[in-house]
Formats: sequence, structure tokens, C-alpha cells
Amino acid sequence: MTPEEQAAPPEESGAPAPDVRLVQVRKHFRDTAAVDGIDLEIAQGEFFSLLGPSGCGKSTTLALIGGFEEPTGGEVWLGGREMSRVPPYRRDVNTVFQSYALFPHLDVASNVAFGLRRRKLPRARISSRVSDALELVGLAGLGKRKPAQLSGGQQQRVALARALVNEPRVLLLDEPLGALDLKLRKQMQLELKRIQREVGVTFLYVTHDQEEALAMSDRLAVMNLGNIEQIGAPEEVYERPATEFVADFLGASNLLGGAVTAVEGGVARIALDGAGEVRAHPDRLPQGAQRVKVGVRPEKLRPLRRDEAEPTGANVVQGRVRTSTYLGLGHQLEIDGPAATRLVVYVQNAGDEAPGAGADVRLCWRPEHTFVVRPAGGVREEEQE
Amino acid sequence: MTPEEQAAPPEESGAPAPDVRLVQVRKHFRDTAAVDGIDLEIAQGEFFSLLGPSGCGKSTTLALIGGFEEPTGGEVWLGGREMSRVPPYRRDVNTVFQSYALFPHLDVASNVAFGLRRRKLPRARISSRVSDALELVGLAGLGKRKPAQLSGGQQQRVALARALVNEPRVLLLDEPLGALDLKLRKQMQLELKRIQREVGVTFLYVTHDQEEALAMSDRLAVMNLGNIEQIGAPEEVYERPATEFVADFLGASNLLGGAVTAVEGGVARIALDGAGEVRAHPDRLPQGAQRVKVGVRPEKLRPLRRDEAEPTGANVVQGRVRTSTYLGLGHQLEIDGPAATRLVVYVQNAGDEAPGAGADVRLCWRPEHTFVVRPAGGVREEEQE
Amino acid sequence: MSVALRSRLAPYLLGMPAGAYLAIFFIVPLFAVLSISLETGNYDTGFVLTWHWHEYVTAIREYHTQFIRSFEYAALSTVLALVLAYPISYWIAFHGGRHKSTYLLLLLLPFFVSFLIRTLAWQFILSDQGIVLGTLKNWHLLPQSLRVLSTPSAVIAGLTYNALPFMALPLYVGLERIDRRLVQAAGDLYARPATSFLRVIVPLSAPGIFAGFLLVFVTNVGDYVNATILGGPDTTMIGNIIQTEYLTNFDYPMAAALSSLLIGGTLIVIFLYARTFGASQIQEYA
Amino acid sequence: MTAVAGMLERRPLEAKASRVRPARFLLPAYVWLVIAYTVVPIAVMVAYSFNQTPSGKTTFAWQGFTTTWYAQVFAISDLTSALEHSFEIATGSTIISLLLGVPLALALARYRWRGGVVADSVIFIDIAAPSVVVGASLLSFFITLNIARGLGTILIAHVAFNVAFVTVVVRARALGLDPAIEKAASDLGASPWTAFRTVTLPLLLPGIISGGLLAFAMSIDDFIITQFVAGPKLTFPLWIYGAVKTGIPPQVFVMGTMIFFGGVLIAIANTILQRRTQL
Amino acid sequence: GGANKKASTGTGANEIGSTAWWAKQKQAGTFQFANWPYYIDTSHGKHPTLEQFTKATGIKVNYEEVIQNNDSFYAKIAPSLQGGQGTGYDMVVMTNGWYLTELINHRWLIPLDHSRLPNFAKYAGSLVKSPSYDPANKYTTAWQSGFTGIGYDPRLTGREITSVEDLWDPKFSGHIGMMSDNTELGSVGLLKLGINPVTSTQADWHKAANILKQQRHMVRQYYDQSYIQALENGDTWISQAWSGDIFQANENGYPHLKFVVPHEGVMHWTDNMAIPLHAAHPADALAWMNFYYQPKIAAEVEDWVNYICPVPSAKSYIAKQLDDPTVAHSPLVFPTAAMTAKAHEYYTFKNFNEFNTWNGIFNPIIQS
Ligand SMILES: Nc1ncnc2c1ncn2[C@@H]1O[C@H](COP(=O)(O)OP(=O)(O)OP(=O)(O)O)[C@@H](O)[C@H]1O
Ligand SMILES: Nc1ncnc2c1ncn2[C@@H]1O[C@H](COP(=O)(O)OP(=O)(O)OP(=O)(O)O)[C@@H](O)[C@H]1O
Ligand SMILES: [Mg+2]
Ligand SMILES: [Mg+2]
Repeated sequence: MTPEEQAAPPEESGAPAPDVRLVQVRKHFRDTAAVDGIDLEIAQGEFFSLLGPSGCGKSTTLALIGGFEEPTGGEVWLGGREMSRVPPYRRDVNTVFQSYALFPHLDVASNVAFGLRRRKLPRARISSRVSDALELVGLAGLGKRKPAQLSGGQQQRVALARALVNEPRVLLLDEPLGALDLKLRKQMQLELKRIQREVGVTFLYVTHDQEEALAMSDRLAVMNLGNIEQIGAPEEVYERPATEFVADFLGASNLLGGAVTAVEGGVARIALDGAGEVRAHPDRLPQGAQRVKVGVRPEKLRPLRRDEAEPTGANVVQGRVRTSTYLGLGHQLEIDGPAATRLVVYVQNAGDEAPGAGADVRLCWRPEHTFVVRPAGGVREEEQE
Repeated sequence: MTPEEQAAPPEESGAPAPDVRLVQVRKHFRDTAAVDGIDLEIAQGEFFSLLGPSGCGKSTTLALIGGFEEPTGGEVWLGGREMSRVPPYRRDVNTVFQSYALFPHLDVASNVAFGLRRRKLPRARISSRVSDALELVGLAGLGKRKPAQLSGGQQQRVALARALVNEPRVLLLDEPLGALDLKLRKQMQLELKRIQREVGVTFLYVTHDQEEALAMSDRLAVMNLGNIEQIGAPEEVYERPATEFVADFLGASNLLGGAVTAVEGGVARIALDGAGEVRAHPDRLPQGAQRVKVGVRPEKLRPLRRDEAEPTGANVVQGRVRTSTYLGLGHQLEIDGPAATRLVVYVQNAGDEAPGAGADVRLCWRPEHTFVVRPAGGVREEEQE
Repeated sequence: MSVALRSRLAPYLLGMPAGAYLAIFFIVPLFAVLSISLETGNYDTGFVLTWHWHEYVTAIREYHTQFIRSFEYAALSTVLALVLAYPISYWIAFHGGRHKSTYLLLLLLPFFVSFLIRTLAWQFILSDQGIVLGTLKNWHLLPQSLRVLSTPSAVIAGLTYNALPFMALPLYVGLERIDRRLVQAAGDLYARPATSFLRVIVPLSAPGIFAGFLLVFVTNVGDYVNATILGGPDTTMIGNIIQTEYLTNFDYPMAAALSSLLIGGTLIVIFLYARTFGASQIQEYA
Repeated sequence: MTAVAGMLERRPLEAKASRVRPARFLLPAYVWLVIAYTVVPIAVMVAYSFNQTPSGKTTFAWQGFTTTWYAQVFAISDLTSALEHSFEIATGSTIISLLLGVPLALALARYRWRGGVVADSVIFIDIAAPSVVVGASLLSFFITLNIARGLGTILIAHVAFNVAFVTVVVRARALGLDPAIEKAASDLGASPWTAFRTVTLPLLLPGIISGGLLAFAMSIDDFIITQFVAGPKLTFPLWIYGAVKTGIPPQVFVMGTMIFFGGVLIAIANTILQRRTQL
Repeated sequence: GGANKKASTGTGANEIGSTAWWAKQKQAGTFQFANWPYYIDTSHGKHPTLEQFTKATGIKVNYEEVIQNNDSFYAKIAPSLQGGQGTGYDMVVMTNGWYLTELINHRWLIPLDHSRLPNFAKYAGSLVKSPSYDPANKYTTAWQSGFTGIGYDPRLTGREITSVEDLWDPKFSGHIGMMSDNTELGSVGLLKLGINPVTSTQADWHKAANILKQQRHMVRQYYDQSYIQALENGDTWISQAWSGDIFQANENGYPHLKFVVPHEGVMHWTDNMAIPLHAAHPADALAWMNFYYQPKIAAEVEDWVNYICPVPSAKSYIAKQLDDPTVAHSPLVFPTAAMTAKAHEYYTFKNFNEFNTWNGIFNPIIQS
């Protein structure tokens, strides 16, 4: 931490200043608006994720916080100081780059020591902290290797150690696991989570893998086209997406067009286009919306057994199974729903047979699992390309 | 297809010869044995996957079938002809390379037309088949673009079209989706599956993503260190892994050490090291093994409600929840099981609360969901790197 | 032909013609020099191979000054060229923007003029009563007797000038290859621009530096044109000697001995360089 | 879009480094200064191609503007023939060294073979050998075999050093190519030769062109080696060197000027072509 | 190659160069003429005198300005002569000195048939008749001669130059031009010591070398013919110089440059026409030699070349017919008796070892 930072006075006495605070930050490249006015606060020690499709502005946001880009407009606050014009080497923020960006000409130890050397720490302190850092990421003893002699996963760890060893206020990670293969990625997720808990540094984590984001974050923000669509805890964002885009981006979702018909006795009734009606919690309704889309997550849908009676108060739709895909953990059913809608249902392979292709099924779910969003707005990645 | 191929007589009259047949195929590079004597038969029109950790020999196997490498030993049969010494350009097999390997100097159409031109088809035929192929992969109208002007997903499709347009006997795909990001990958999986159904070509599909393999394949082979550990339908391989490695590689698995104590009345009893006993189907026992490891998949384990009675005949273990990770579709529980074992449980978020960290739980599962393997042998990817 | 066999033979078949050519017209001649350097006799009576090393002894005794001078000049001009060219190559590589190739072309313009003409032009420019000195002298800003031509500095300047493109190009290539994200990373790790330049960019451009060093030093150590056109009596380089011994005095053994010594010396210098700055660069270059 | 973003990942912006203050104006100024410095002699050459000189030798005093030398550029017959020789040899040696160098470059880029190591070091030495030594050694070689010196020997010599340069340039390009691309070609039924013709060659072309241009430039400008092996024949540089004694006729500068602008044009054309093929 | 020498020195009736031999030589109507650059009359890339020759005799002349120095040209032709082949030239022009002597000693030149050179007998001046290096002009006739004296730029030296001593004047340090041709260099050294080069001994050579070494630090450069640019450019203020160059410089915009015959003496050299062995068209070449020695022709060449004319009677022709008094009355082209009196010949090497010794003594001054 550079001197002036240490001297930084905690201005808002009482509540500690958030580690990161973005106020209406914008960044324009020539024509494209990479970041289009976002507000964000990240508390100390939080594991915060930025989630979004490719090109939505995640890396740019990180670059603005890291200081590699100057915002076109707005303010970047780090620990209670406005820093949007401060060069990277004067910010106590460190980055783990997607490509790792390890110095190929330096061995692992020197890579990790780089930041400390710049800050003129005594030799002894440096070497001890470096070995601690390597210890932490489980690379003790590999200090003499060159980056090229390491596997992807190991390089990833070095990048992490190189950043962490500086005990930054905030650690920025840009798709740190993007380059690793699935199995390894899952391992590193746990690893990262563990390390974050141990050192208690604030993590700002960029990814476009929603499962990763859900699994790791305390809170996450879903970005789209340079804007933040929703901020919240994983459960909140997943179960109660604020927009069709979010609903859609966070895993498969079943969206049915409809219109709000009545709100009475703590229950909102929504008539589906085509046929049937769905019940939902009134407080889920986007205020003042007449036409809406009702959604429910695939795992919330339960195929009723042939003889089974419909649970009272539950939503039920009819359908025929079109395909049933075995996924190990469960089956994914594609179902032709009412009015040419297509529903996705997830059934855990807990034992009893999942209905096979061609079977007629009744799907039921609880009203509280229904979410309601305004129609339109969402943009799928594919179209972005 | 070069003349002599077409003239190939169906020698084993009656049952059609398998499209691909490997007999004790070995490939050594200097010291490393990349492929170490594998036998394999792939029937016509099958979607067959090779699954395995990095460096296990998948690509090499493909190279041997494609003709880019010559086997050190063994035979490679394609459609009933021994071909291990035939150069690639005389095999009616086509490959979709992991890096796509599109010709950067040719536009999309010419890329796709390349194979047909080599076979001196009339102009008209070529152009019609090319546009059909682009149609098939949903790139109609992009024929004039250069590869560099396409997104990753689109390039992927071109590579596919370029191979398919030649109507090969077998299509080899080496991690074709490896370079795409998660969301896009899921899309392309469905796409590929659809296309394979439409054209009915035999697919030999290499991946290290077990979920992908499970979801797409008719049959799959799990490779490790140049050997095939198990071949079978996805369900079979996942639910009844033959070795600890397979059990481990295909998603999280809970393995408990134990010893077979008795086999009576269609039930095999296995005493767990530490405490308790587990029941399994006798036919699941590896023959002649005394010490074994019993396993059960996380989704098969069901936490009993506090008051709930243990189902008769079910296996039950005690444990305390250590962590509970929210994954959207479900929760993943890490549980400290008996005798310092660590169990992973998967609970679908269907509505009722998943037990939180710290809670004591009883986990039960049905005997038929128990699988039994010989201990040791499995090698985890990380160690390979 | 089977795949394996082909892939084993192919490189040899492909490399054969060029390999043979270089063997006959480059390697063998080098040995021809060696053998001639061990001959004795004179142009009149012809030469015979006597395996006498005395030519080397004489060569060193007579011409060690020129040897040392050549290496001095070559080293100096190389360093100068490096210092002159590095900032430019750096700027073009990192800040050239869309006009990189234009700047590069401008820098390489001298390539398109015969280097004899360039050197002559310098002789014109630098001559005592010439555009530069002459004017200054006429304004009595310089003493009448002052001269640049036929001094060591003139020769070194000439060598440096001719070396510039050969230095700038490989430097540019080397710098261009550097991954910008590494510079970002350095900045992220508290390195001021100057520091990241010294600690990251310079080390990573080592292969480019080596390539430049190689081309320039080697070209200059054997050069005699600059010394002839821009130099004076005390700037004679070993190239001049070799040329005279060969083409004027027909003292082939002496000339050959000098050549052998020269290439030997050059290889030693290169080897020392590689030793001190890491041999990997040679691989990366050649 | 992934493609775009990916590209940006690989080449982050000039803007980032541009916080380095000196880069703002100090460096550019310096760059232009040096560029000016490199251009001075060229300017002199061009200027003196227009200088009036009664004696038909360039005198260094400025005696007035004239374009007569352009009219009489080929008036000096043996200068002209020297220039012709230079072009003949440059062309010849370029073609030959491409024919020899490209395959070798491929062999070095594509395969790992024992000969490769040897070839590498030979090429390295070839580039690392001072011209005067190469010239001397070739001369010794021709003397011992008493081969008559002439255009033939010059050609041989020029190929001997051009092969190395061509190989290095083309090999660099070849290493940049994804080897899977050739596999793909043969996978799609292209015999090795067809694969080379339809895929490898087009992709190598930019490298081949640059290599060729480099070779041509090297050859046409070579003086030292040529002087050793030329025998009675004169090339453009040799003629100039001889003329230094007796005085340079303005025609030399005229030719120099022409070659210069010709070269620049070709170079520009080439860079544009490279841009194209990069897409 | 001793063997080759024998081949070229057969005896008997048709010994090469004998009258009998010459009698057999027919004119082929063309011949190859190798000469130095700017060494023949030229207008618009053509050479009038050669054309006149062609008109008169029907012999076409392929004129090549391929000779840059005696040594390098010798190096070019020697191998083929040694190999017993023709040089490709029927007439070459070489300065008196070692290489010419070499050619003569090797018998690599065809002895001339003076019965076919009436004009030479008639018009050649005493200065070029039967020189010490080729008694009785057995092999050669003069093309041009010249004096090696001192050229200087009075504006820069600030005074008249009269003596070789002035080349040692420290005031001119850094602006003194000497010649890289070690014969010229050695000879001027000898002159300074007051020794006649022709009769000099090796001891003298060493003495000369010593004083030249003392001069070294003041010398700007040991020049080949480019010394003249140095003088013109003002790089050198005083320099060893050839008469003709200074004359031409005076004509071409440097009238202020001066040439002096120092009182210690001046060296006189001659560039000689000769017919190399195995020449394909000796008869044609010989015809040209004779043609050249007509005053008219010599005059026309001289009027352009301006060195010292081997045909004194050309003077009047230049004065009257060509109406070019500057040339005609220039002592640099038609030297005065006083000047010729001061003219010295060079030392003629008896064999290679002497030549080597000379080189050994004087080269170190130039090369270091
Ligand atoms: N230096 C730049 N110049 C021009 N446009 C840029 C630049 N950097 C980013 N962009 C544009 O800004 C937008 C956001 O880019 P950014 O890299 O932040 O997206 P991302 O969310 O990181 O995508 P990915 O997930 O692929 O990394 C994209 O449209 C991109 O094209
Ligand atoms: N050309 C080669 N030379 C030497 N070793 C090789 C070569 N190709 C592959 N290998 C080795 O053979 C083994 C198998 O390689 P292969 O590429 O088939 O693995 P893989 O299963 O495709 O791995 P990945 O999933 O990373 O592609 C590896 O250990 C690799 O190092
Ligand atoms: Mg990004
Ligand atoms: Mg692979």
C-alpha cells in the first residue's frame, strides 16, 4: 500500500467507506459506449461478481477501477477517495488478468515479488511474503520455474499470488478461470473462494459463467450493453430476475406471455396468452405493467405423476415431452407447453423415472416461485455476435 | 470419397462393418505412450464420445483415425478396410479441428467447397452442396465473408459445414466447442445433436466436459493415460462406473472405503471403514474383490427431514453440513460424513429448504444406487499437468 | 508413401537443395580460406599448402591495430545505432497507432539508396567547405582548419548511419511482439512508466536487440567503404587491409589469414554476447 | 463480438501506454528528428541529380539546376551496362534464393529434424559472417578451383547470402501459421502437393514477397562481396566505387534517385498487399 | 604458373610478335579497347576519333572504360593470361610500373611490329620514345603521359607553393593530400631527399619511408585519383597531383587550383597502349595505334583529355584547327623544356621481390 493511501482519512466517519464506489461511470470508445453510466458500491471483504455476455463492458469496468482507462464521465472512488484520474501504479488495487499476463522473463518468485520490489520493501520481508503467497496458492517450491514451465492452472495460481501478495484493497479478477477446462475450473472455484475467505480481501470478479457467479459471489451484478440490469444476492437475482434479460441469462428460464387480470387476497392472477392462468405474489409484479411475462425456473417445475392430484393453490400447465436429455445429475426435459410455448423442466435423478419423450405431463409449481417481468428488452449473446 | 473406397466390398456380409474399428492400437512418442493399446468399435450413425482428462490421448486417437499419425502398433479399420497406413487425403473421414483450422485466405464458401473441389465435382454440384451445407449450419448468406470476419461460434459452424459437406463416413470432432463460452457452448451442443440426427453421419466426438459427453452421446468411452477405462451408454457409465477413476471423473462422487462382509438374498453387505454398513446389488461387486470402495452419486443422496423415518432397506449415513453452495438449479452440500469422509450432496431447489451449514443430517439412498469399485488406480487431472 | 516415412524424409528433401548450395558455396569456401591461409609462396611463383602458421603471426604483429580499431568502431557504431534507434522503434511499436507501417517505411528509406551513394552524400555534406562546415566557417563560427572528414568520428558516424535501419527494424519487430497486457500488469503492480519500461519492455525486447546487434556489428566490423570514403590515414579498418592484400597485393595467404582471424573474432564476440545476455535469443532470432 | 472483444483482449489500446508523458510530444519530435537525419543524404542525392556540371562529373559546388542528366541518364554506356548487370543479378539471385530458401524455411518451420539444427546454425553463421570474409572466402574458393570470375560468380555469391535472408523471413511467416491448417487440407482430400499449392503457398506469400524484396535489395546494393568475386565485370555499386576516384557523373545520382522512388513505390504496394492478406 | 609461361614463349619462325607472325594476322574489322574512364574525346556518349578511325579503316572499336587501377585491372586479366587464355581485350592501357613490367616479364604482351607504326616513328615525342621500362617500345606505345607534382589552392594555403617541402608544412596539417599509390608516394619521398628514383637503393627507400612516416600525422588521406575532388572541395589545401587533373579542374569551375613542378623535381609517368597475349584482333589494334599517332587525331584526343600529349606536333593543330589556345599553350599539356628537364622516371623493379620489398617499406605508411 503506497504511503498516501495509508494516510487516507476515513471521511464518512462511522460506517467504513465502501472499497469501491462507482458513480454514473461512463466510458466511450469512439462510437461504442462500452460502459454507459453505472452506479456500484462494493463493501469491504465482499465477493462481488460482474456477470454478463461477451462485450457487455465487464472488462472495461474493471479497467476503469484498475486505472487502465480514464472514465469519459462519472467518478471512481476507492476506499473513500476519488481516483478516476490516478494512474494504476498509484492505486492499491490489483488485477488478475484473464490471460494471466505473467512476465515470461521472470521466474515465478520474481513475478510474485514484482509489486513488493516496486514498493521498496526490505529483501527479507519480500522473500518471506512471496513464499507465504506461494504457500497460500499451493505452489510452494515452484518459485524457480519460469511461467512457460507451468500448466494453465498453475499459471493461474501464480497470477493470483502475484496480485494478492500486495495485500490490495480490492482484487480485480477478469475471467480468471476462463482459460481452464471444466474440471480444473470447478477446483479453482473452491480454491479461490477458500483464499478469499482466508485473506478477507474484497474480490471483484468478472465472469460470463452464471453458475460460477451464483456459486461464488456474496452479491453479483448482471450487466448488459454497458448497463447494470440487476444487483443482488445470487438467490435473489436467480429466483427473482428483474428483467427478461436477467431471467434469460441466468440459466434456462420458462417465460410465458400474459396479462395481469386481478390482484386479490395476496394473490395476483395472470391470464396466459393462449390458455390457462398463473398465480403469483403481487409484490413480484413490475409496477404499472399490464402485459407481462411470467417465468418459472426449470427446477421449480414438477411433473405430476399420472394419478397424483394437483396440489391446491399450485400453478399447473399441460404439456407433452419433446426431448429428454440425460445429464447425470438430472434429466432436462423439453416440453411443448400450451399455445406453442416451449418449456424446459429439470428433474433430479433421485430415483423415480423421469417421463420420457412423447409422454403427456402436467407440470405444477408454487405461486411464490413465479416471477414476473416486463416483456422485451433482453438481448441474447448470439445476437450480439 | 476416392474410387477405391467406393469399390470397397462389404467383406463381412450380413451385419454391416462398423464405421470405425480399432484393434489394440498403440501410439508412442519417443518415451510417452500417448495411446496404449485400445480396442474400439463405432457403429454406423452412432454419436460416440471420447471423454478424458487433458493429455489422456484423445486427440492422438483421433489423429490415428484421421490418418495424421501412424499407429506404433495395432490396426485401424474404417468401414471394413484396414487403413492404418493410408494417408489422410485418401480416407473418407473428416475432422473438425479444435482450432477450426479454417483457411484464412479463402472466404467461407471456398472453405466449405475445398473438399469437393479436390474431388473434382462439377461446379454446379459444388455450389449447390456448399449452400446446402451453409444452410444446414445456419450460415446461409455469409459465404462471401472471410473467416476473420466471423465470431467464434460462426467459425465453429463453418468448420462443421466444411467437414460435413463431404458426406464422410465418419466425422471426427476434437473438442469442437472448447473455444466457445459456456452459454454459446450449450447452444452449439443442441445444434450439433440436431445436425447429427439430420445427416445421420457417425460422429466421433472428443471432449473433456463430462456433462457435454453425457448429454450428447449415444455411447461414450472414458480414457485415462492412453487406455480406455470404460465404454457404455451415458447412463450406464455415470450410474455404474467401472473404476474409481471413472466414478471420479464423471462429476462429483462419494466414495467410501469398505470391505465386503456378506452376500445374501440378493443383497451384498459392505462394512464401511469407521462405522456403518452399506447395502448394494451383488452384481455390482467387482468379482473377487475383498476391499472395495462404495460410491453413490450426490443427487442420489437425500437428506431426511428431522422427523422423517428411515425408509426400509435404504442406506443411511450420518453427517454434518459443512458448506452449502447455491447453484441456482440446486444446492451443493459438503458434508462431513462418518470416519472423516467427505460427502457431496446435491439438492434440487424444488421448494423445500436445503439444510444450511452446521446442520446435522441423515442421508439416505437406495441400495440399487450404490456402485462398487476396486480401490486406487484413479488419477486426477491436476496431477497430470 | 506412408505418412510416417514421408514426415521423416520430407524435411531432408525440402532442405536438400539449399543445404547443398550453402555447403558448397558457403561452408567449403570458408575452409578454402583456412587452407589458403596456411599456404606460402607469392603470386609470381604460385602458392603451396605448407601448414605454416606464420601468416597468422605476421598478420597479428602487423595489423593488430587495425583489428582492434575495427572492433572498436563496430562496437561504438552498434551502441550508437542502438541508442538512436531504440526510442524510435519503441515509439512506433507502442504509439505508432494506425500509421505504424508509414513511420517504419520513413525510417527505412535509406534502404532504397545504394549505400555507396549514401556514404558519398555524407562525404559531400561533411566536407570542410561543404554545406554544413563551409557555411559555418564562412560565418566564422568554426576555425578554418577544423575538419570532420577523415577523422575516426566521421567513419563511426558513417557506420552508425548505415546501421540505423538494420538496427531499427529488428528492434521494432522485437518490441512489436511484446504483449501490451504485460505493461498493464506492471503498472497494476505499482511500476511507474519508467520502471515498467526498464523492467519489462527492455528485457522482453532482448531478442530484437540481439538481432540488431548481430546485423550491425557484423556488417560494420568487416566494412571498409566508410573508412575509404569518409576516413583518413589513421582510420584504416581490417576490411581495408584484407581488400588490399587480396585485390592489390595478391598476398592471398596473408589475406586469408586476416579473414580467418576476423571471422574468428566476430564469432567470439557474438558468443560472449550470447553468454552474457542469454543464448536463448540466438534461437529466437535465427 | 467475442471475436472483437477477443481481439481487444489481445491488443489493448494505445491509450493505456499513452499515459507515459514523454510519449506525448518529446518522443515524436525525436522520431521526426531522426527521420529527417536519415533523409538528408537522400535529399542530397536527389539534389545533385539536378546539378549542372560542365565536366560531366558531379562537382560539389552547386552550379545551377538542370534536368539534362535525366535526359542523358543512359549516356554513359558502361555505367548503363553496370546497372543492367546489377538488375540481372538481383533478379536472378532473388529467384534462385527463393527457390532454394522457401523449401528450407518450410522444413525448418514444420519439422523437428537433426538436419534442422545444422541448417539453423549454418544460416546463422551465414548472416553473422562479415561480408569481407564471405567475399574473400568465395574468391579463394574460385581461385583454388580457378573458376573464371564474372557475372556467374557474382550470381553464385549473391545467392549464397540471399538464401539465408529469404529463409529467415519466410520461416518466420511459416511459424506464424497454424499447422492444423495443412492437416485440414489433407483431411479434405488434398494431396501434399495440392495442399501446398492451394493453402500453404498462398498463406506464405506475404513472407515470400517480403523475403524476395529483401533479397533483391540486398543483392542490388551489395558492394563488398561483389567486389571480391566480380572479376572484370562491373555492377552498379562497383562502377560507382571506381568512379569515386575520377569523379561521380550526375547520372549515378539520377539512377540512384530513380531506384529510390521505384523501391519506395514497391514497398508501399507491398505493405498494402500485406494488409489485404492479413484479413 | 611457370607452365603457362613456357607455353607463351615458344621459339621459331611463328614466335608470337615476330614479323612472320604479324604477317599472318589479318584485320578482323573490330577490336576490344580497354581504357580508363574519361580518357578519350567524348561528345554525347560517342568518341569522334574512334568513329573517324572506323570510317577510315572500316574497323569497329568496342571501347570499354573498365580500368580503374593498374593493380585491380592486372588482377582481372592476369588469371586468364596465366591460364593461357585471351583477356577478351585486344588493347589495354597500363601505366608504367610494376604491373606493366609484370606483363612484359611474363611475355604477356605481344611485341609490336614497328614496320606497321610509321606514325609513331614520325610523330612521337622524345619524352615517350624508348622509355626505361620498355626499351625501344618493344611492347608499348604511349597513350598519355603526365607529371606527378603538387596541386594546391592558393586561397587556402595563403601562399605560393614551390617545393616538395611544403607537403611537410605543419601549417597545412590535416589538409595535406598524398597519393595512396605507393610508387608515387615513395618517389616523392625520394625527391624530397634529393634522390633520383631511377637510381635509388633500398637504403634510400627506407630513408624516404622515414620522412613520410614523420609526415603521416599531418596527412589528411592517402588518396587514389579522388585526391582531385578533395582539392576541389577544399578538403585538402595542398596535395600530390597529376598535371591533367588540375588542368581539367581549371576548365571545370576550379580555375583557382594551381599545379607546380617543385624545384626538387616532378615524376613523369606514361599510360601505355599494349596488346595482350592471345588477343583476338591484334592487327586491328595495331592499326589503331598507328592511326592515333597522327597529329590530328592525337590533337583531338588531347584537346579533350588534357594530360601530356605524346605527339608534340599536335600543339599547332590544337591551336589553329581546333582553335583552343588554352590547351595548346598550357604547359600542363605541352610542357616547357624547363619542366621536362625536371622530369624523373620511376624506379623499375627487376623482379617480384624488389616490388615486394618496396611494398613492404611503403605500404605500412598508407595502411594503418
Ligand atoms: N479499446 C477499445 N476500443 C474500442 N472499443 C472497445 C475497446 N475496448 C472495448 N471496446 C468495446 O467495448 C465493449 C465492451 O468491451 P469489454 O471488453 O469490456 O466487454 P467484456 O464484457 O469484457 O467482453 P468479454 O466477456 O468478451 O471480455 C465491446 O463492444 C468492445 O468492442
Ligand atoms: N507430437 C507429439 N510429440 C510428443 N508427444 C506428444 C505429441 N502429441 C501428443 N503427445 C503426448 O501424448 C499425450 C496425449 O496427447 P493428446 O493431445 O492426445 O491428449 P489429449 O487427450 O488430446 O489432451 P487435450 O485434452 O489437452 O487435448 C500427451 O502426454 C502429449 O504430451
Ligand atoms: Mg473481458
Ligand atoms: Mg486434444
